[in-house]
Amino acid sequence: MRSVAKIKDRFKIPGLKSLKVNSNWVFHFDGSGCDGCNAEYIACLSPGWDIERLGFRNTGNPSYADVLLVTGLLDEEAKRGLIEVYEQTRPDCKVVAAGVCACTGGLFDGSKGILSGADSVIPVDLYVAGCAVRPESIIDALMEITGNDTNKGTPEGEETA
Amino acid sequence: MNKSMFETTEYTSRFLQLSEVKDYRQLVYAAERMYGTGGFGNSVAMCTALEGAAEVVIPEKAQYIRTILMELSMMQENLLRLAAIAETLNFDSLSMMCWTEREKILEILDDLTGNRMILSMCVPGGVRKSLDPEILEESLDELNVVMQKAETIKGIIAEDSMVKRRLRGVGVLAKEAAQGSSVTGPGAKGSGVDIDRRMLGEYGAYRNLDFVPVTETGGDCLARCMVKIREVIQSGELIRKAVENMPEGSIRSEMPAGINGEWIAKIEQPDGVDTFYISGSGSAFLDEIGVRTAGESNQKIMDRLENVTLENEALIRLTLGIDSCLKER
Amino acid sequence: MIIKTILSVLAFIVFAPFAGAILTGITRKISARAQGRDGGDITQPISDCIALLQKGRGENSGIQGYYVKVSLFFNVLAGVLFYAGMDLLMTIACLGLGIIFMVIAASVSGTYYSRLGADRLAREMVAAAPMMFMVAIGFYVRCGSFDVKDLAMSGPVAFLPLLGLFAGYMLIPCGKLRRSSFEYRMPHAMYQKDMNSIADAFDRKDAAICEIGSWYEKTVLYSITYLFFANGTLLMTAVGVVCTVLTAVLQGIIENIEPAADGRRAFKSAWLWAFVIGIVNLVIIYIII
Amino acid sequence: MGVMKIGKSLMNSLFAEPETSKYPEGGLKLSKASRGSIVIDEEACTLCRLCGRRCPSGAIKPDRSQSRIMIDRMKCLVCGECVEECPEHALSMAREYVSPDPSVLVDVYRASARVGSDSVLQGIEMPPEEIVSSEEKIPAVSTKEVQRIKRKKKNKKKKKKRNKKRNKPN
Repeated sequence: MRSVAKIKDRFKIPGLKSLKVNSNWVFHFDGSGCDGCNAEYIACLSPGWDIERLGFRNTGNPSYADVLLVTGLLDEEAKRGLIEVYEQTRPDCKVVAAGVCACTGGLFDGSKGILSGADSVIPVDLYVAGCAVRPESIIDALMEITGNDTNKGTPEGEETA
Repeated sequence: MNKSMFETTEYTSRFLQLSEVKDYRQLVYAAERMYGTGGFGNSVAMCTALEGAAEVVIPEKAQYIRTILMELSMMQENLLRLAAIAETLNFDSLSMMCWTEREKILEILDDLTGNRMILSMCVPGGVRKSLDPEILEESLDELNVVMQKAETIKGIIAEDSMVKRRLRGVGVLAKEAAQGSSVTGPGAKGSGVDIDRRMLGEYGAYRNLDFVPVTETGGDCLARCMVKIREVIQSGELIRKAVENMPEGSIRSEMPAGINGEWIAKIEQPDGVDTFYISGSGSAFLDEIGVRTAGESNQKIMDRLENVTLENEALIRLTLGIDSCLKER
Repeated sequence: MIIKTILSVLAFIVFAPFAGAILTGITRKISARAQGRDGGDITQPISDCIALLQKGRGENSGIQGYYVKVSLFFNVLAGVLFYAGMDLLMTIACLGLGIIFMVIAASVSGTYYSRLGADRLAREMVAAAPMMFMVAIGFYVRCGSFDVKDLAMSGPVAFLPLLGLFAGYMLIPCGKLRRSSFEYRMPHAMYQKDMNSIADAFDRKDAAICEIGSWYEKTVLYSITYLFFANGTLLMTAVGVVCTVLTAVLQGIIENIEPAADGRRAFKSAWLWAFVIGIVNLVIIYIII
Repeated sequence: MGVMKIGKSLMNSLFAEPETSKYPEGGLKLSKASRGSIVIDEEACTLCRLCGRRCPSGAIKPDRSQSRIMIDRMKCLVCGECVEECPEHALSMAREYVSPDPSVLVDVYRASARVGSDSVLQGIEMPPEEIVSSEEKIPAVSTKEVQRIKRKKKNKKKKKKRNKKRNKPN
């Protein structure tokens, strides 16, 4: 393999790494929440919003993931599971905490056995607000964390009545 | 109302612990987040219990608004269950069809109340704000589109030979077994037992909307799925009736500072009947809260079903709506 | 002659993955559109695979990496034999070996879902085997030899007399290549949309190689459908190419027509269809033509 | 022959326009009643702390000592309870929702100089003191453990570099 690397350097052939490809893989970790944010992320995969057209792909293996999406209320079992999943992800895999319960524990912060948000377990890169987080803000977050930014949250054009 | 009736039910430890820190007004928001997709029903249950304990009668218009929003939230939850069932059968196109219909109903809820699933519209003593009449008219013809699509989905579930082969005769529950047990919702309606909390008219404007609960006689998974899709169509008609004869008037009545007394409220949810028991002794912080969700009461029926194999077990739990509600909040 | 075969073999090795990826992309796009979704663009499988390769090798690469590479080798070998004009039976045998090594790779990797997927893939292959050999026998009866050279260049078009075999071939590969035809996937959570049960426990690079292997396999299977139309003239090759694209579109639709049949019924129907239609068609050819 | 029952609707959805919304390009469609985020009119606010008492999740915290109001955007359920309770109508509901943020966004607003009376809070019952400050609140994972996880990921990278160096015959 080393000879191939040498040839590549001499003739400056753009290696596979430099190709900019629009395909990001998302791994969805759901704490034992009220299933609201979980249903909203699945709504993103369903025909209503369909993030597959934007190049995102849902995967079941954390080592493939570009983005680790954490939703729902985190308690003891979720903490063990989250740490185990986080250790399998790649070093430059970004973490997005979607929903008020995943960001700061929301309404149930301070309850017995409830962790106040995902940042008390793993380092989080982006927080998304909203109780039952809206699919628009999930798409905003995914687009922003993978580098292609959008018109964040500001309504464009006419607002429907 | 002796307390021993509730010794068997398992209190929600965290819900009870929350009630020490939050007064009854804030607890309605916690009740709403017991299971997010069908949250509005739980907030109506909690508010009915609070109003009952404080002997407060809420205005008629608030009852109508609650009925409309409850039927809309039941429609989207039933469609979510059907999408999950079609997912288990690997029937992706039917599952995606249910998701698109659910998306349309969520848009209506978003226009009416500002939020998609957890509406925070129901407050003790009535409703937070009244529904905008023009948006209500627009959403009615949007509902017609959803109702037609629900008819095609019903046709697919009823006649598709492969779906019938996978669903018929699976997890059969006889009518006598259903009557004798604590199963409610599609589990009971699927086997011909027509119990429906909405008929008693304790909450909402169901007294003036005459309707017959949906029942099927098969008793198996196919009958339960048919009950779910026929309930979606029935909710559409109920909403149209409620919108037509919605009275005018105030939407909220005064609630006392503290709750003195106890009350049980039972609300019909897409998976069954949710029971809320509250008791307070004059202060804003309640003493006793008991919650028995639909999933729990349906759980005890699993050993009375026939023809349950390892392969279909996940399917049966979905049609009965057993593991839909995670109570440990 | 030798240069022509070497050229066609080299063309296969270079262009087959892209052709297979585009066909997979067409199937994915059509099945998304049939569900009302606006699926990604046609070249999405290629960018997915490149994204996986860019991420380099993971930690749990174990022994399944070798089996996946061997399976890729046999899929490529099947294509090489086919485009070199050699024996059709050899190509089908190599395809079978490709799948066998994929099954071993999936069952070696140890997690529950990949073992489930391995069992599913093995059943699919056994269910599809009789139909494939029926097709080979059909070609042999029609023009006297198994070699792809003679089949491609011979006179009358093979589509009409072998119509039954063509329909059977359409159903079995569609059934075989359809992701969920025999799926026993038991979702522990009802929204578990991401368990595709074969490449799930693989390492990143092995999953990409497995994907490329499936592209090669898909091009070989589609070029067999192309063989039904080919008789050397330019017009028929164009018709053949159009028909292979149509089969990709058809698969996108067939995948959504009905839920997964439980294993036993789909297995019986595949064998029943293969023998009844195959024999009836062969008898017709033998007597009439 | 009910096998192809879904075929008809498959066909029309195949040729019809897909139902996905073109969200990032098509701009954000907000309904009139949309509850986006809470906005404060700093002049009208008299720091009477009624909103802090009514908030179900404790997201809005009026602070009299430094005369400021802090709204924790990542804890606010946008339920509208504080907008309703404010006697001075200083709070209102904006329609744009809070966009994703790399940090837990807490907006701090300067309240006006005049401080309102405490009479508003008279009728409100405060939660019993000893329960509010209950210690058995689960201590969050100490930052050391989070660092440990980060370090563990870094040594993995170093280990790879080391193996590369080791099996290179020099």
